[in-house]
Amino acid sequence: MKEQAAAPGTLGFCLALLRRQLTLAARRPIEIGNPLLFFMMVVALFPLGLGPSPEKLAGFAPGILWIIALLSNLLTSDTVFRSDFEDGSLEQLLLAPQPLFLSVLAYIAAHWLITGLLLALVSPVFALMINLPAVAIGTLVASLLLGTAVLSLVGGIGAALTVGLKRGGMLISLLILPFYMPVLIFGSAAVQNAVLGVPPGPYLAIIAAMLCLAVALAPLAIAAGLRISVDA
Amino acid sequence: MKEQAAAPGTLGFCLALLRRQLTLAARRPIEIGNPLLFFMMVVALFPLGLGPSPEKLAGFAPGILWIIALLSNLLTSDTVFRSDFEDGSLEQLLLAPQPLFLSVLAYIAAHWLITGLLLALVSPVFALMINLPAVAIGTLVASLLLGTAVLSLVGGIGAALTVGLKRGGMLISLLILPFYMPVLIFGSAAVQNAVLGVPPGPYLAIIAAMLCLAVALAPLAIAAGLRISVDA
Amino acid sequence: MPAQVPAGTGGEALLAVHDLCLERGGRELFRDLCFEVLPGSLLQVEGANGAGKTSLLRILAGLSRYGFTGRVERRAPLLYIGHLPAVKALLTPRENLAWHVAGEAVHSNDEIERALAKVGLYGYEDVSSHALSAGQHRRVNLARLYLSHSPLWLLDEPFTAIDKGGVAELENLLVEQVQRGGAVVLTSHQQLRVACQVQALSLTEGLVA
Amino acid sequence: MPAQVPAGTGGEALLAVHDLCLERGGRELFRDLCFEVLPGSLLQVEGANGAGKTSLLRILAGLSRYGFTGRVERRAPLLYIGHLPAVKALLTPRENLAWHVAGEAVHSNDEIERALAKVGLYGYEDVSSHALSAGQHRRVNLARLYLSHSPLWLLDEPFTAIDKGGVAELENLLVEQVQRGGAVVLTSHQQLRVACQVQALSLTEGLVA
Amino acid sequence: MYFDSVQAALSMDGHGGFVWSAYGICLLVLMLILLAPRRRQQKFLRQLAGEQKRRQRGPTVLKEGN
Amino acid sequence: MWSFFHKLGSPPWLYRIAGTIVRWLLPVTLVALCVGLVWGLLYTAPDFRQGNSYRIIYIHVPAAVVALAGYYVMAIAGAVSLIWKMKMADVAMKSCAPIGAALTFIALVTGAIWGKPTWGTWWVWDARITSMLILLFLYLGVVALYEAYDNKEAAGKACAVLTLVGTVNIPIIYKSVDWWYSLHQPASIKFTGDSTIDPSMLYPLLLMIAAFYGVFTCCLLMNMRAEILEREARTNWVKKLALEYRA
Ligand code: HEM
Ligand SMILES: Nc1ncnc2c1ncn2[C@@H]1O[C@H](COP(=O)(O)OP(=O)(O)OP(=O)(O)O)[C@@H](O)[C@H]1O
Ligand SMILES: Nc1ncnc2c1ncn2[C@@H]1O[C@H](COP(=O)(O)OP(=O)(O)OP(=O)(O)O)[C@@H](O)[C@H]1O
Ligand SMILES: [Mg+2]
Ligand SMILES: [Mg+2]
Repeated sequence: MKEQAAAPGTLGFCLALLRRQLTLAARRPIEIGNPLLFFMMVVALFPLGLGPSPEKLAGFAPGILWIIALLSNLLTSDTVFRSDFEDGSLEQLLLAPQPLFLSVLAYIAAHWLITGLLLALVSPVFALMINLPAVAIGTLVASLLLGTAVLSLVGGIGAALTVGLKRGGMLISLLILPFYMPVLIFGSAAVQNAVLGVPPGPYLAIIAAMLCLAVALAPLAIAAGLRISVDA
Repeated sequence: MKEQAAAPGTLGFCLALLRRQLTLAARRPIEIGNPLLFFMMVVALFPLGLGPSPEKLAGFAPGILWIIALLSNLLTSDTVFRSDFEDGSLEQLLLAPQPLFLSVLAYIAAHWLITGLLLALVSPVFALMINLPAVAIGTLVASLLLGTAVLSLVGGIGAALTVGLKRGGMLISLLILPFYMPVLIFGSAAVQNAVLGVPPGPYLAIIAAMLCLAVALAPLAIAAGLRISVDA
Repeated sequence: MPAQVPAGTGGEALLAVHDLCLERGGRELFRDLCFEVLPGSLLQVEGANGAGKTSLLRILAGLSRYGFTGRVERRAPLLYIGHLPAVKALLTPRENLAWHVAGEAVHSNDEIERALAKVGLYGYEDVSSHALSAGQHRRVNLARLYLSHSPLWLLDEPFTAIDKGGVAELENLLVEQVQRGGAVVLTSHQQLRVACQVQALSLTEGLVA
Repeated sequence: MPAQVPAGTGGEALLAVHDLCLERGGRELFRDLCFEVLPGSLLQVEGANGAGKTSLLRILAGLSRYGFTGRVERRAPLLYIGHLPAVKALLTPRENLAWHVAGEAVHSNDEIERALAKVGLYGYEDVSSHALSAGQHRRVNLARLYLSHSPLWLLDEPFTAIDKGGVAELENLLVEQVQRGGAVVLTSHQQLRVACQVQALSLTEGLVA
Repeated sequence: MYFDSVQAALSMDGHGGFVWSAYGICLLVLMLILLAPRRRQQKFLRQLAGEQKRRQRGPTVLKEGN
Repeated sequence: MWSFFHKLGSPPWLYRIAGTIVRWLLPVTLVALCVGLVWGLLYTAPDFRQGNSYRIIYIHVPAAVVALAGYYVMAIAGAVSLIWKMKMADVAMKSCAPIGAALTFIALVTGAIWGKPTWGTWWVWDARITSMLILLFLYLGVVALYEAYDNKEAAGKACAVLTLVGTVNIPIIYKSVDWWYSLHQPASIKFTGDSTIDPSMLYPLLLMIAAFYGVFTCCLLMNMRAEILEREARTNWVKKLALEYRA
């Protein structure tokens, strides 16, 4: 028997996974730009549907921005594990000696980096386009940064549970939208308050608390979901 | 050589395709219910995100309903040809002796029946949920019936062009959202006018004209797109 | 490597290929390929992994339409079976055949049952296809061969995932098709054991191994 | 049909199976299966399409965790290769191996290049994997065998889409693994031509054909 | 020249920031699109020339060199 | 006549002729651009209502005009490529998209910068502005689709289909956006200078429009040259060119 090479450490493995996922995304730079463009186009849909009057739009801006961020996350969540499931990588991941809890976290982190983080960083541009008052922009970015992380984690649960189904496409929205709602409510409330001049700190704190909870629990649910999906 | 059995007539073939697609959808009833649930949830998101004042909502109801219908169509368009591409059915379709123009139409018709038609039929419920005045409901249903057909046809073009790509998910929205915009404008304007008591006939007529144009031209583009995708 | 394959038994060619050249990924896969497929001939395309067998078959079928030079004349309806099974997991084998997208012919229920029984799927007609094993899944697709009236078959590795018994039956079927005046072009890494003449077209370029 | 397979060469069993029964789709696939896989043994699971080979291997690997009765003891790290290649089309072969999700070991760039060369992919290290042919695609996955230090290999139809030369090399590799005290459990519809003893486990229930 | 001094030209009665930044962004983008094809072409030619060089020197040298 | 078309389809000929055109057009364009810029920035009198901020017009309008025209060039090239299967039309079409997107971007950004001092806001949902934004999406769609395909020949075909669909749709989109705007509110914001534009402002503007057309043409031709080389990498004339490049 060859002397047994030790399996790579958990941290190293997770970093390799993260790098793999980011490389996959970067192979098609278009995939990274897409959520942003999607964001911009849906921003453009609202004036077209609701009328271009600036005051009206401004009133709705926090809600609209948050709803779009949510949709854009929803749309991409489905793909987190799908391609890995389809080409058999997911089975292999389940067989890996490293703890699934952490590998799953690497997948979610990659997803958040290429959707949530980018979205939060460019959101000020879109905010200006639909006349969100400039004072609220800081809060918007902060709430998106925290909130999209929660969304990615929760979306991962839905993705894990539906990945084994032949066409999971919209089922996922059904499963995870209810969990998205609290994030949406507090996120848009934070921005709304910032517009009105009320300090948005408490709302942001609530979202941060949700994030802590999600980081602790969602990977467990995701790991369980993946095991079930691969087995089905 | 066996005597050669004639290939089935074009009409028979298209009907078989239609039946196949509808059966596939019916095999997962959740898939049919999903766009509706999605619609309902997003309707529920708006009051959450925008604040529940009824008058405000009523003014925006036509636009909101149309935007959601559009998004729900956008989300499902991507899947029209994808599974057929992945399991090789699409290649076989291209090799069939029947004209591709018509077979493609069968696919789109099936997509419209299970998204657009159903959505239009249940939309009155959602309309009432966000306080759309009752007089406009007839117009809403009519505009959705016509409009979603255009959306399905146009969405099919995007789906055909991106089906061969490894991860087309969001690219399709970038490609087709600009083409969705006129439908959105006229659709929501028709409903808006019905709310204001202006007869919405002309707007509906414009959407119907777009539908005629789309029925005549979109299948050509879709067929060309499919041939390219299978070849790439 | 210009290749020249001698023709089959007789009659007008079902497929004629003139001066076909293909380059992919910077390597020339074949050059100046000229051959005809006559009724009653069985042509096996040989070559190592990556030699260009699949690429050639897709060009012959008309699925690849650019990237190559040369001319392919298709003079008869053809049936193509590729790497992908074209079997919908959500439909039963019966439905898969009845509503097949290749639109070759309308088959009666009886014909379909008989074809499925011949590929060893008797009793599985109405099971959802995703509950079939890998080989059974491919067999659903192969049942099309028992239903087909197309004179020309293009088969890309039809024996994949099929057990020994299945391979033997399939070989018999190929012989039948040849004997009734049809023609078969196939690729396979296995040696054919058939009771008729097999022409070979070998694509030598391949893995560098 | 209770099956009892005699054990391999020596040492403690890498895998022990007790009273395994499985029923799928209303058919009993196997019953009271008891066997051990000892170091130095090569076990070929045989059976027609649909006999339950894949189902068995997935149970052994631990991927299927319910629906069966009986007990499986895994006493050593294992490497499982299934029907799906687990090769990402967007990554190059090199990246696919370097960042493989199975997390077996960290491989140096040299090791990876050597493994790829051994499966005949010299020169293809940095080509995008979707530009590989069907067989080359599978070979990327098989390169993992050259890198693996796992004592137990579970291989589900490893020869699919591989050409004759490739099959011969793979067979040599299996013999090596057995000789250095590892064990291999594999399914295949082809007869193995190896220079070591092959145990057979045949699942007789299968197609009714 | 319309402006009296460089100072005036820079400030443009308070609108200088807008005007100059607009012109700056415009020039930057124009430069990018004018230079991009040239860079791309040269990179490609260099790569192709290198490839030919390697091929001429033969496969034995290829492993050590480049 | 036919021989001309024949030549147009020949990559080496097109490569060479494009090179020649660029060689004399590029300097002329750059000079015009510099003259126009300095003229517009420093040598014209300010608008009596908007003051100095109106100087942005000398880049804003040319960019917008050329970006629009670019779409038609792209559409025509796409049609030619699909109908006559001319590979070089494919190349032209593909090369238009990024330039068009860049010019549209310039028009939008300079417009937004202009809006701040003039209207007090960076952005309004005006009909023309909205159409311009949609044009940006159309361009980006083509760029994105092209990049997403690995097989560049297939990518060209796919983009040609998309462009043609866009061409049928553009009038519909523009009309509907116009109409949407007039439905929702009487235009409270008007572009200045309907007819009042002074010749002293008009001449530099015309010069800048010409210069932008020049930039577009040069970029297009240079992009096409690069694209031709990459597509013809395996042919002898390109290999010879690479040898010369080394020497
Ligand atoms: C985000 C902001 C803006 C965008 C996207 C934009 C876009 C456009 C477009 C597309 C054109 C049309 C060119 C044509 O049709 O030939 C145009 C022309 C023009 N724009 Fe803007 N614009 C913006 C802001 C402004 C502002 C703030 C002003 C002045 C106060 C302005 C003044 C003009 C003028 C004077 C023209 C030429 C008018 C004509 O050719 O009829 N624009 N702009
Ligand atoms: N998801 C499923 N649900 C129900 N039954 C299934 C499912 N998957 C497979 N089966 C049944 O289990 C049996 C064994 O399948 P399995 O895939 O293990 O066969 P196999 O021996 O690997 O065959 P092959 O040689 O074709 O790969 C088959 O008869 C099949 O019909
Ligand atoms: N999409 C692609 N882009 C570029 N090159 C490709 C592409 N697909 C295949 N190739 C290359 O073309 C060659 C031939 O591939 P092809 O699939 O025809 O081989 P094959 O003979 O069918 O092999 P196998 O026995 O493995 O199925 C391979 O070397 C492969 O690298
Ligand atoms: Mg092949
Ligand atoms: Mg199996």
